[in-house]
Amino acid sequence: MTSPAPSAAPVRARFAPFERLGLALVRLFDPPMRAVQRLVGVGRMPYVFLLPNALFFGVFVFLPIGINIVFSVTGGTALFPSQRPYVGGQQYAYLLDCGSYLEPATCREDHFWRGVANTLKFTIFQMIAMVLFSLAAALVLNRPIRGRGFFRAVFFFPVLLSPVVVALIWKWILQRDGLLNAVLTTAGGEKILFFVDPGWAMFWSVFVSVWAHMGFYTLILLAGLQAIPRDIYEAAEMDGTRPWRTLVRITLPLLWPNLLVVLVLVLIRSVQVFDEVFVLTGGGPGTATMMIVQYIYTTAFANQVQNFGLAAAASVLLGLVLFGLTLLQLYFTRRKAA
Amino acid sequence: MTGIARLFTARRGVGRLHWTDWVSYAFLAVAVVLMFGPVLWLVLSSFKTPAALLEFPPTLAPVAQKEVRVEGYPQPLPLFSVPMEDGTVRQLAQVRRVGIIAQMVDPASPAATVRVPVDKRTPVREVAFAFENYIEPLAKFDFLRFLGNSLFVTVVATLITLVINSMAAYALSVYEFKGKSLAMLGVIGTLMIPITIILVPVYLVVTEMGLVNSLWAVILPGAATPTGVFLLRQYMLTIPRDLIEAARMDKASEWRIYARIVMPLSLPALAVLAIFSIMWRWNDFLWPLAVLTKSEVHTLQIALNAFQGELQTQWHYLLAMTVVTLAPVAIVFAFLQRFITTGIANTGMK
Amino acid sequence: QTTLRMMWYSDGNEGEVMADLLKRFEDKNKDIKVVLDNAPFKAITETLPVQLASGQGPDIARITDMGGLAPFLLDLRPHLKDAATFEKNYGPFLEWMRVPGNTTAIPGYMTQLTVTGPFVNKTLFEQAGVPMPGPKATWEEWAKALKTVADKVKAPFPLALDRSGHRFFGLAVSQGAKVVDAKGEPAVVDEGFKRAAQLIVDWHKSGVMSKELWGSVSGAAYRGANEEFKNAQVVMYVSGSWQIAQFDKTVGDAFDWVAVPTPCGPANCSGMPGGAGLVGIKATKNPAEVARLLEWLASDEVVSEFYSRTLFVPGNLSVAKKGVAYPSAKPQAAAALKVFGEAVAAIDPAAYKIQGWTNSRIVFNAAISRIGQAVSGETTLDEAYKRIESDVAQQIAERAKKQ
Amino acid sequence: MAGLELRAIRKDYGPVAVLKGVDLSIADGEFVVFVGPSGCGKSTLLRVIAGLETVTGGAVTIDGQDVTRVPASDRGLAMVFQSYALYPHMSVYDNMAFALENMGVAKPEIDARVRRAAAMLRLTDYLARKPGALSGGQRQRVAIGRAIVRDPKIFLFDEPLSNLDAELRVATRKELAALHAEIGGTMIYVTHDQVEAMTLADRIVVLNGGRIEQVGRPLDLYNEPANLFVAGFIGSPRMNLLPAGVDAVGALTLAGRALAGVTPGAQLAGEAVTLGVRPEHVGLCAAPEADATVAVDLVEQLGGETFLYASGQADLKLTIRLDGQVGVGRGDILPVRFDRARLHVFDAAGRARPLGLAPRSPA
Amino acid sequence: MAGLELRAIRKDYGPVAVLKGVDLSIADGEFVVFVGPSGCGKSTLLRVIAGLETVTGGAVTIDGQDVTRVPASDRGLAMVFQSYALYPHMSVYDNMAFALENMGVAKPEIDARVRRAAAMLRLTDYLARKPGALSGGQRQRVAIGRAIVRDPKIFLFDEPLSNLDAELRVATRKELAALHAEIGGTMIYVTHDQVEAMTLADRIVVLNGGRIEQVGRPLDLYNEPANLFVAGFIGSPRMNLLPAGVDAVGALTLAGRALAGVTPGAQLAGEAVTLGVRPEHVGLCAAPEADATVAVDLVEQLGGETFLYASGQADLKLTIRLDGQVGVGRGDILPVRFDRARLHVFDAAGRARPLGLAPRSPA
Ligand SMILES: Nc1ncnc2c1ncn2[C@@H]1O[C@H](COP(=O)(O)OP(=O)(O)OP(=O)(O)O)[C@@H](O)[C@H]1O
Ligand SMILES: Nc1ncnc2c1ncn2[C@@H]1O[C@H](COP(=O)(O)OP(=O)(O)OP(=O)(O)O)[C@@H](O)[C@H]1O
Ligand SMILES: [Mg+2]
Ligand SMILES: [Mg+2]
Repeated sequence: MTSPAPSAAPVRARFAPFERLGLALVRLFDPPMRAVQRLVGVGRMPYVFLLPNALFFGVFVFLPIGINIVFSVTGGTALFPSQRPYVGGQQYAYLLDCGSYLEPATCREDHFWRGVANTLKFTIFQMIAMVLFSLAAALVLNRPIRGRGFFRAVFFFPVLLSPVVVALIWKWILQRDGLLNAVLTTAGGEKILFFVDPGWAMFWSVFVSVWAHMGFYTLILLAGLQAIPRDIYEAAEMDGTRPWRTLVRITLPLLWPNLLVVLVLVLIRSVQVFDEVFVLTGGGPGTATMMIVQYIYTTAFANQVQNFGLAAAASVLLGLVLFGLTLLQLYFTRRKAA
Repeated sequence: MTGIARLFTARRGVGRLHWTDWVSYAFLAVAVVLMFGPVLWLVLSSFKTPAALLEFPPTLAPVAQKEVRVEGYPQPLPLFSVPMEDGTVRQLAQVRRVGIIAQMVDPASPAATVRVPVDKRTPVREVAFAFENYIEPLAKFDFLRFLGNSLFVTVVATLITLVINSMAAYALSVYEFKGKSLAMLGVIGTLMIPITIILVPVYLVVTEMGLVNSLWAVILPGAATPTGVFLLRQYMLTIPRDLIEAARMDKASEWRIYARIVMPLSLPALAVLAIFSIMWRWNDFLWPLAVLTKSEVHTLQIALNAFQGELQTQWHYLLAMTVVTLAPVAIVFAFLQRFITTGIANTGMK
Repeated sequence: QTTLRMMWYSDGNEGEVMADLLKRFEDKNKDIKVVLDNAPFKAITETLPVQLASGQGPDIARITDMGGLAPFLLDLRPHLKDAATFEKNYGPFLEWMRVPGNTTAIPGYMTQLTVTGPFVNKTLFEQAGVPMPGPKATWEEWAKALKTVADKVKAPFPLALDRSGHRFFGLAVSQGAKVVDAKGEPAVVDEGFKRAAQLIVDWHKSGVMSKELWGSVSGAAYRGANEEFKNAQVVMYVSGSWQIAQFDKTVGDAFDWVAVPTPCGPANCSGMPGGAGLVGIKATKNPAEVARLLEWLASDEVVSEFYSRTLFVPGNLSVAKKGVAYPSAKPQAAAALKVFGEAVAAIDPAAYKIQGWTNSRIVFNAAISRIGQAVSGETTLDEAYKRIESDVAQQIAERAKKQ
Repeated sequence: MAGLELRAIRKDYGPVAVLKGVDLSIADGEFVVFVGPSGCGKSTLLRVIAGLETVTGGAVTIDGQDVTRVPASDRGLAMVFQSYALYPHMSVYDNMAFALENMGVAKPEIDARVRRAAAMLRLTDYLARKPGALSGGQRQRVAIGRAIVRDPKIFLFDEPLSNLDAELRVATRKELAALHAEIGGTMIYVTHDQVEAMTLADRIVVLNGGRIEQVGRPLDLYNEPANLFVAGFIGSPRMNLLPAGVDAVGALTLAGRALAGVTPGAQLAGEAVTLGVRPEHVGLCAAPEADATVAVDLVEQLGGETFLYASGQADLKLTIRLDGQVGVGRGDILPVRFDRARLHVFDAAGRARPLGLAPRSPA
Repeated sequence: MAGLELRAIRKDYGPVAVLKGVDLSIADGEFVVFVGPSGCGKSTLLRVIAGLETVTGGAVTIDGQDVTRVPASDRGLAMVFQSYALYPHMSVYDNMAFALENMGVAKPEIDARVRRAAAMLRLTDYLARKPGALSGGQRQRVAIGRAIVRDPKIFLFDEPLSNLDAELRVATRKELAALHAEIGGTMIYVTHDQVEAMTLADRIVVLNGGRIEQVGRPLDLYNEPANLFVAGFIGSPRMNLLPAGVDAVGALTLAGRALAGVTPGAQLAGEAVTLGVRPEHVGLCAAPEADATVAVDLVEQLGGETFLYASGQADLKLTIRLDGQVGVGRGDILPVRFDRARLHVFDAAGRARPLGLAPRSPA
């Protein structure tokens, strides 16, 4: 294993003043930390290092999750848990009251289930599209082409835009009188009302998500491709392998660990998707692109009655699903490590 | 099929360009248009006047109708080109329009009025950047203060995030200790909680701590990011154990190993986290909106979104201000982008 | 010196005008400093309620959901110099700001009265050679005329009606919808309501309306047709008085646009009133100063300057009676303002009642959300009616849950 | 004085015992080399000494002080890692100075020490470079330099040359020997390279399966391996180990024939033993004198020497080393004779048994 | 028949010429080894033959057919990579079967061929394993197996043993020799290891700086290096190369003194030459007979042999190889004599010059 130093080296020159500052800080903290180390012993130092992060985590993540659970078993519009009446599993019962779980329209809270169904649909489409496109991009970028760094940046930079900006840009392009329709009409076509057709709305939701995030996944796959030793390809060539077989029998199997990572990350991100799609389609037409997180957000904030209890119950259910996915991922990474 | 495969597998770039090379360059060209186009479009649009923004079909470059001053009329008059009955095309200034008939004059000889059906005239336009989209809002509010707040939040929060996340990642990557798996489970479990769904409880916590309307209310809650811990830990796992043992043999304290060995070697991953953190903080909107009500602590994102009213969105300002907020992210990206590959590659969850 | 914080959102230039006025106030009242906190509208609807619920928030805020936030509002009456005049000028609107049962509180004043109403692209009518229906024409007559015009001039939107509960109920009230019964209980889905909903759905089917507004977003999301109107693709745009300033600026003289009186239904020819109120917040530490400021801002002279400079329809009865001059408006805008000013008189009491009812927004949201689904074909209208009733019932019940 | 004393060191990883009781004394200034097959616990033992592993049992004493529970950073030892473990982000100077800074040594003193070490190791020109910009040999010297500046009680080396190519390895080996001669510290050195062990060590420790098989001076191990394991392990190509027997009168028999003049003694009579003879102690001879007759399977002509791989009756496999170039081909039948003075006999338990021959002396 | 013919092969990387015109004929069934210093172009030449690199000039002919423009996958050669380049996600069986599948060979035929190769290489028990679960030596055998199942015209090996540890290397080397004896294909083998080259090759090709220095049978190169480069490169430890002169009568002078009995001839008279003598051809002698007297700097006792590193007057540095164990210590002064029959003289241009001595023959 080579250490990551070479890439770090040139930076040091540029950051020289920062480095001096950093060294001063290190020196400043050294005596107290040494004292701590003497006090607790080397074996307990990891707890010391974990402490600050754990504090923040506890206060701003775990405690709120706890409060959320309290919210989910209480009702009313009051904000302070102490002022909220206990309603037991009523919120959950309300959410889960369905004629048939396959048919959102039969549920009492049909919007929740429509959100679930839409999220599921979105997740599946987006996973397929994301993997295909980022794989294609990674494969092309892995070729010995000129200006690879530039193209890598091209794919990556949308990752840096905020979801709202991304959605705004595309909404601007896709609207009735937007750029795309202008192009279509100049090409002699008809204007298409993308946000009126449920199919198109879902399509563009997925498209915009892929547009915005594929750079990240492309890099993960590219890293995987570059880690495949060149000589394996040469061996395949000596073995008389045709290109298509090389792709299917050599490249893809060897890329599998990275593909798995991409799949899991895309899965998790798509379950969480919200602002991007919300700003783009507003969840419409009808409720065709209303995602589960949008449901939660609307229930808790956007409605006149800010129904924290119901929203919390929905988020706890979502949390359970996400936790399941987490365990799945852990299982896979463990297996990979083994 | 084979051709397509070759596109993805051929590895020799020497000699003539194979047709697959052309295809991959075409792919990349499309990518450049598709990736850059929208943002370029945004930037161009941000220089359009409100009227031009709404126009269909839209023009690529920001254009505005040319106006001329004509003797005898106090206001500048809009200029149109009009085909005359004799077949010539003249440029006329419109005095007024009544129904479907426009009264027009030739700027050269303002005495004679010409009556033209409205659908015969086409506006004469020129490229004009509506810089006022930028200048007006920036002048209207205390831009520097909001910028300062945003910078403070971004920088301080990123620093805190980098320090505490890297400390935790260090503990989780270098040591074996009781409760390590539990801590990892906590990190990975919360990795997947979208902040949106715990907004209200966090608001409660922050209120109870008395932090409302303080920039710390924006800085502190997101400081301990599970993503950051995870990313850094994965990277630190690739640092050879030998180095840490060598440092121990060199009588370094654990703190020094962290600060002098592990941190510098994690620079690429730290840079990636820094980029992400800067991006999150800079673009953060919903949360600051909830906890910052006083305008002296408003961040740029809140201030800029003040152009979204109940009934109207002032698009020309909104687009311009969106471009303004993009600029710093672009600069940071340009500065740190070469780390991104190594950083992400090595955190590629190996 | 006391500092007051005013949370403010803007649709147009009203923030600047207010800043101006505040400066003047501060010059006159050296002991009070007012900070204007400009915020996005989202902050007013989504985060302000949370802040208020937790005891935080500004001293003064410009809000639209006055009924919903009524419990958090300050009663200025004890601190006012001349409560009677205040009540006289803002009487009908004060009810909107009070908790049910309270008849005396004076929480603030109206920075703006909005009235829903239609704008017509007169040029399109002229080009099509179709005469415009007269002042008392019905919705159906208009619809027919609009469709004819649109077909002739190939405009994709014969009729555009904002996707907004407020605008929908403009139509519904004219069809006889009451929403709330005499006891203050919800009675949303009545005959008038059904007629209006049916009209909307029918119009979409027959092409009078385009699905782009009602059929393209979900929930209670707002969707207007400003761009389309500006591009002369809409023959009649049912929106409201607040559009005038915007059209004045963006349409220019591309075509002639006029405001016309709201079309009539079987019940009346009313639009929906609405608007934004500037109110004091109960949690303030300086109620007297808040009252002093609001009383000054609400005074006839100051408020008419405000209306005049912002091109708002006055929400002050005596100012309205006197009439407001709009020197900065072009002739088309001035004419439109006049039409809307007159429309205020045509507003039906039922409309005032709906607007003032605490739960009106629950109803608005439910109606829009469900009718939107019906328009997009996701459900039937009958199904939508059921859902609307259960949505409303559930939310009102949740609101009623107290410890 | 920096002596080291290991007493009954045991180390388990969970259920796996890696070190099974190691006792060893190392004197001040001694150069001790650990050898043994891969996985036998060499590195583990070194890391136990360093303090990087905690022991399961036993005690480590340095200079008479029990340091068994003292953490690595406080033992005052220096270690040169197989991978060198240079800090890639620090210059050569900083790499060497790091430990001194940690100890709180004053700046000028650090400078003096680093420059002295650099001069000794011919690194002065490279002080400003990062390790990434150095050749393998230079890195190796930096790793040593990092150890020297601290003036440690004991140097520990874990296969420090195994990353170098053959030529550099030979050169660096010579430098290490010179260095030890110059600074004379106590050095403990792990290697799997025969030549390094033979040429560098004052004493070699042969480890096998977590135990010490033999400790001794290089030529002693070569000439008088205490057991079969050491006999087979030390020397390259390895010693020929031939199954043999002892007849009733105590004479050695090979493939049923008595080997004239070799009498392990009557106490082994009737037992199966192993006869050990190094390739260089097998010589060609006239047929009548032959101890065995073998057919050549493979000839390796290296120019300066020739290896014959041959086989005889009863599965007899012999490696024969001859000087210079030999005109022997595959399939040739050769009578061979073993150098009587250089034979080794091991009993069934693998222990070396005296042969009662005249004492050996260097040629 | 699978002969190979390289004609004027040139290869540039941009402005850098790596191969500068290589001509070589390799006969069917021959085992040819390429040696040369690092970076001399060995791998490049091999890859040119394989078709993995395009040439800048020249032609490659296999079996009389010009294949210069034929891509690697169609040349029908097999290559064993230094890193083995086994497909890590396929079992040993699949690794070996992959090429056959590519060729569209029928399943039963594939199975038969793979099993035969596996049996030959003693891999039958590991056929189901992934490469990750194999030892270095086993991997190496899989890499070879992958090559032999295809029954290629020519085998190419690029330093196939360099990843193995010393012991495994020796063992695998022997296996390779046996394999060649068994299947008898044409083999081209790149190595930087002296011993491999000497023991495996039918002919050795010495490359230097992109050119061939000498081609010949191993012992011919060892005994009669054509030039200074080959002399220094072949043999380990390397030949002692001493600056010498030729006096007016054509006799060799070393450090000013004539070396009795060595007369490169009058045509070199007055020129500076280099005297080459291998470490094993330097012997200790009585003082009067000495060609030089040197002081010992370092003694390396390897048990079976001893290396002395010594220096004498006028910067004379000598490596001396002695058999067995020698009682010589550092600082000892030794008179030494060169074996007259084994001396080499190179002129100023580095070319070997005949010495006019009696012809040599293997001992
Ligand atoms: N952390 C560990 N957990 C379990 N077993 C271990 C661990 N570290 C080492 N071992 C085992 O201990 C034994 C000794 O390992 P060690 O590294 O000391 O061997 P070594 O003699 O240095 O071998 P090499 O010559 O290959 O370096 C090996 O069998 C190894 O598998
Ligand atoms: N792709 C390339 N671009 C430029 N130069 C190259 C390239 N590949 C090899 N070289 C150069 O060509 C020369 C010969 O390389 P080659 O790999 O053939 O050497 P080698 O003899 O195999 O060396 P080694 O023994 O180290 O493997 C080297 O100097 C190398 O730097
Ligand atoms: Mg080891
Ligand atoms: Mg090579």
